Amino acid sequence: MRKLIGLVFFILIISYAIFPLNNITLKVNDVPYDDGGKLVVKWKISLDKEVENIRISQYNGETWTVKKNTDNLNDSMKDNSVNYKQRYKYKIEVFDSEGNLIAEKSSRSIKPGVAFYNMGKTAVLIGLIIISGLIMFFINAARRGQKLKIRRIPALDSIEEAVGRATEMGKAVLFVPGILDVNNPQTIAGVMVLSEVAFKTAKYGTDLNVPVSKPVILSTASDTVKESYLKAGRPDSFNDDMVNYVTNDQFGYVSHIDGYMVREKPAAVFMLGAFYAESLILAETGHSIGAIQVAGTAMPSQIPFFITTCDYVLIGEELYAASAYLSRKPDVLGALKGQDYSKLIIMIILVVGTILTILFPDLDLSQWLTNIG
Amino acid sequence: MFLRRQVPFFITVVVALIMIIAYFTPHPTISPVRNKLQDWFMIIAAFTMIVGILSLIKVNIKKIRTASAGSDKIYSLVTLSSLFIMIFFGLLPGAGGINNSVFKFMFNHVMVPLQATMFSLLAFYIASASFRAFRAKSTMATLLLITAFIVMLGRVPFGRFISGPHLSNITEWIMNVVNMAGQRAILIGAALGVMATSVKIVLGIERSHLGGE
Amino acid sequence: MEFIEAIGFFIGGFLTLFIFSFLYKDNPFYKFAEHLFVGTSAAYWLVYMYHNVIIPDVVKEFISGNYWPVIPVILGIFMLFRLIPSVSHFSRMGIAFSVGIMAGYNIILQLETNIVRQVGATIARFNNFSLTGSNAAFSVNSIIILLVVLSALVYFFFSVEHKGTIGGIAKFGMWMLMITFGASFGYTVMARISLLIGRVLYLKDSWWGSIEYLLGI
Amino acid sequence: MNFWEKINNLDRRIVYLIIGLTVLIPLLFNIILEVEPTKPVQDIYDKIDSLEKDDVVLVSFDYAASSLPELQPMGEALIQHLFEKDIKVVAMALWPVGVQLSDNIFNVKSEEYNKKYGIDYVHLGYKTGGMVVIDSMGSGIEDAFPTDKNGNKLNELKLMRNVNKLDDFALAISLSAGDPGLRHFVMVAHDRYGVPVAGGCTAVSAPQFFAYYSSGQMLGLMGGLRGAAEYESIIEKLGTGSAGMAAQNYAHIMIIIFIIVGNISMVVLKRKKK
Repeated sequence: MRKLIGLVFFILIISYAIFPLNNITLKVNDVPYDDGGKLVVKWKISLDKEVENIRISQYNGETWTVKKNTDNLNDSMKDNSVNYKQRYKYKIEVFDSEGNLIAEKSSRSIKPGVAFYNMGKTAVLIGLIIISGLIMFFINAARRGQKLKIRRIPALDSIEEAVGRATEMGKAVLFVPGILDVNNPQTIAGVMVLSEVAFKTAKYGTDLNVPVSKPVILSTASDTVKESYLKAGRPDSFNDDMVNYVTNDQFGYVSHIDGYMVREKPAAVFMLGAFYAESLILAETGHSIGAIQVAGTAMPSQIPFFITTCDYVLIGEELYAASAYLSRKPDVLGALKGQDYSKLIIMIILVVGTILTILFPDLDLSQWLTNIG
Repeated sequence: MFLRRQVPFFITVVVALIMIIAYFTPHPTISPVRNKLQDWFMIIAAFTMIVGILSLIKVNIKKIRTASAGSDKIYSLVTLSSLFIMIFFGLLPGAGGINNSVFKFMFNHVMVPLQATMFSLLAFYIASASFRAFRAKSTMATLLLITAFIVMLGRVPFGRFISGPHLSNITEWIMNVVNMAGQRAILIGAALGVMATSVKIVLGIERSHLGGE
Repeated sequence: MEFIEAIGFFIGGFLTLFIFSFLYKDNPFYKFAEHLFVGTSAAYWLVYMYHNVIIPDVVKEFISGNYWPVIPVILGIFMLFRLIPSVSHFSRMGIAFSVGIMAGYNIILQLETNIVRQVGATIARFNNFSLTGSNAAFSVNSIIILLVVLSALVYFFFSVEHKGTIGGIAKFGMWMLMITFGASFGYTVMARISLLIGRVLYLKDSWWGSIEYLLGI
Repeated sequence: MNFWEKINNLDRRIVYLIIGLTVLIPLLFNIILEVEPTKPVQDIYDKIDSLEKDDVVLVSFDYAASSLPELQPMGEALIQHLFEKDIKVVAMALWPVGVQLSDNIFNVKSEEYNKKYGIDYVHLGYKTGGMVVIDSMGSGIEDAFPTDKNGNKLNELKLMRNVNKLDDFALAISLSAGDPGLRHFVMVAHDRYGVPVAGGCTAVSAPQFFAYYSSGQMLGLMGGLRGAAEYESIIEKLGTGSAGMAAQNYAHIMIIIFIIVGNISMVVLKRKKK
């Protein structure tokens, strides 16, 4: 019995070798972990006749639409015109040089699957867990009384001096929270520093002027300043016009502030938040009236202009560390320590990643971090 | 108490979590939420513009009432009158908005020239900043000055006149290696700062933006 | 050049000169231009928001049956409650919502764009790393980039005093940052000049042209 | 106070005056600075020169008033060169203000070379959407621009009869101040539809576009005022680009002099104090 099976099997193999079967394989499968918007169609053709053109068309329940014309016998195609609500079928037609159909095959119908988690974003998820985990860990550590040091940031020590000088000269303090709204983190960081500055102007009884250029930050900033005046026990010296709306327009806002600076000659100018090209227009005018200028932004292109015109500059991350530095509240300082440890881990990843990439080039480690789905 | 503290904090946490989940989920009904909420912020900002405009009007009316010199009154009148004219023609039903001729005139011949000219003041301020600030006061300032000087010369025909291709090659190297790496470090640091700020807001540690009790 | 356009250029030219007069010193002409600018631009952006946000994203959506935007509209109206002191705390809902969007959106955007991709790009430079042959210069630059990124990051350490070896690395990091700032300053200095060229051409062609047209020369 | 002390704390208004004059004089008296053209600009000229009479070129005006000084002269030089060689032009804009800025060019140049609208040139107007607009033009121009700027149907315009898809254009040029603009034309018009793409950009964004030029995705590039002046000198029509080039060049030299003098005065005073 076994010999018989062996013989049949042997004949099959021989026939396959001598007469290549006219076979076309057409496979369709869903791209996993996506929003159901992509299907991959693979085909492999081995025919004895000479093939001129292969046409692949897609059936979406109502009509056939031609998706690709190719002469590549063994290839695949990504169809991203699909969506997760319908079923799709594909058909492949093979034509010879005279253009008549010599073979045809259609695939099974398939519904693109929808995933709830996009695997491509795993690197970002791990990063989120590590970094926010560290930040929360050190916040709790600080709450449980762990002593936390923070290095001196000269720009932030100068705030006390700047407000003091304005008080002596009986001049106002000007605070410019940048030209973007609360949907930009730099503006929020600027407002956090404003609450400290307002606390000092309340204590010393110095005039404070906070012109803003966006609507929502107007409400946020005036709530913050009112809160600081309350905390300083001087609710009566807070007046509504301290925080005033000028215009949404970048240069309209700057022309108003330049006019204010030259006329009222504030003794201290704070520019903390998001700035674009107008940074130098403000800082140069501030310099011309001899005010102490403390600036801070995370916009790399504008930092050089502040460095060449202001007395003190907060660079990038220093702007976000300002509120922790000034308030010295333990849990906020803990967050800073969490940031430092995250930096340490990033530096370790950089060094280890580099060494591994050099030693095992085909590992292609950087793919993990660069092609995010 | 409930309305002042718990509800706003609850809204911030829920919205932040929705935005984070929407990033990780490719599901077609959830992932567009991330951009949808950005549009919603613009709607809130659009309504809040009214509060802004009223603040502007109030400040200017106060200036008119309390201004000692007669001339100061005129300036605030200029602001208020141009404000009302533009709003009137801008919101005129039917022909209102961008294609209203008066509105277009004021945009093209008042606002655009003023914007372009304020922007062009930078040319003067760059010159005076270069003259005054570019002093080799400290080693830091010297480094900044020398690099700026090389990059400046590397991008100008005058530079090619002095040194042929060398200066622009050095500029190319400084921009693509040191400058790119420095900017990368600033971006990484700032990104950590943003993440810490967001975590503090979502945990309720940072509440100054919401004001007190 | 029609009559209206000539009047327009005529006004635009004088406003340009009013702004330039600020370079000498503050004067009534600049003050006038500034106050006109604030009034016109504040109104423009209000009208812009109405036509480009309220109409398409709210009115049209309601008409087409999608009532979701009612949520931001309510929050927007809560923001208007600031005008009435007794209920002004309602505006905190709108602020809380906006700040929630900022926190949620940016915690991920900054992590992906400015941390994961930047670290990945730095490491990716070491693919087919070789100190000899054609790739040598590229590889040497990769090492320099890695060192500059590491030392600049050390500068941003907060919970450690910049003393000793840490202090030394941080100082080197600061030097690299200074080179970075010098490079981007030098890079943009020259581009600012062309802004002034544009204004001088505007005065010479459009403004002067309009004066000649109006005087019938 | 000797000379160096005066220089050291020179009133900033003197600096403003000097820079102002350095820019004003060359522009007022039309002092021209001839610049010898570099290869990326020469390539654009050669490509347009190689086109035949009835080829159609797409020119997209993707900038606003603030980039006018650098990009408008490029537009003027290009349109003049295209009209001189009787090449048909289809204009469009991915930035709203681009429409009006391009109109200023077409009104002047169509009179100069008596070109008829609808036959020699057509303006499709502004469409929001950036890359999406170029992509939909790939399958059919009418999908992106059902009508031209003035609202008449495309098939009524004689020129548009044999131009209905993106790859019917012999060349696509984008004058771009940022996004959306030249980058999207390279990614879509060239990489996806194989249309040859050339472009003009502001000096600040030139380096990133040179990467596309060196990789061959773009056949030519005009960078900043210098690019405009180079093209003007090739077609021997020295206009605002070349005048601007002179002003820019002298202003650069002036800033370099400021820095040198500033530092000398500081060193001299420091030595005196010691």
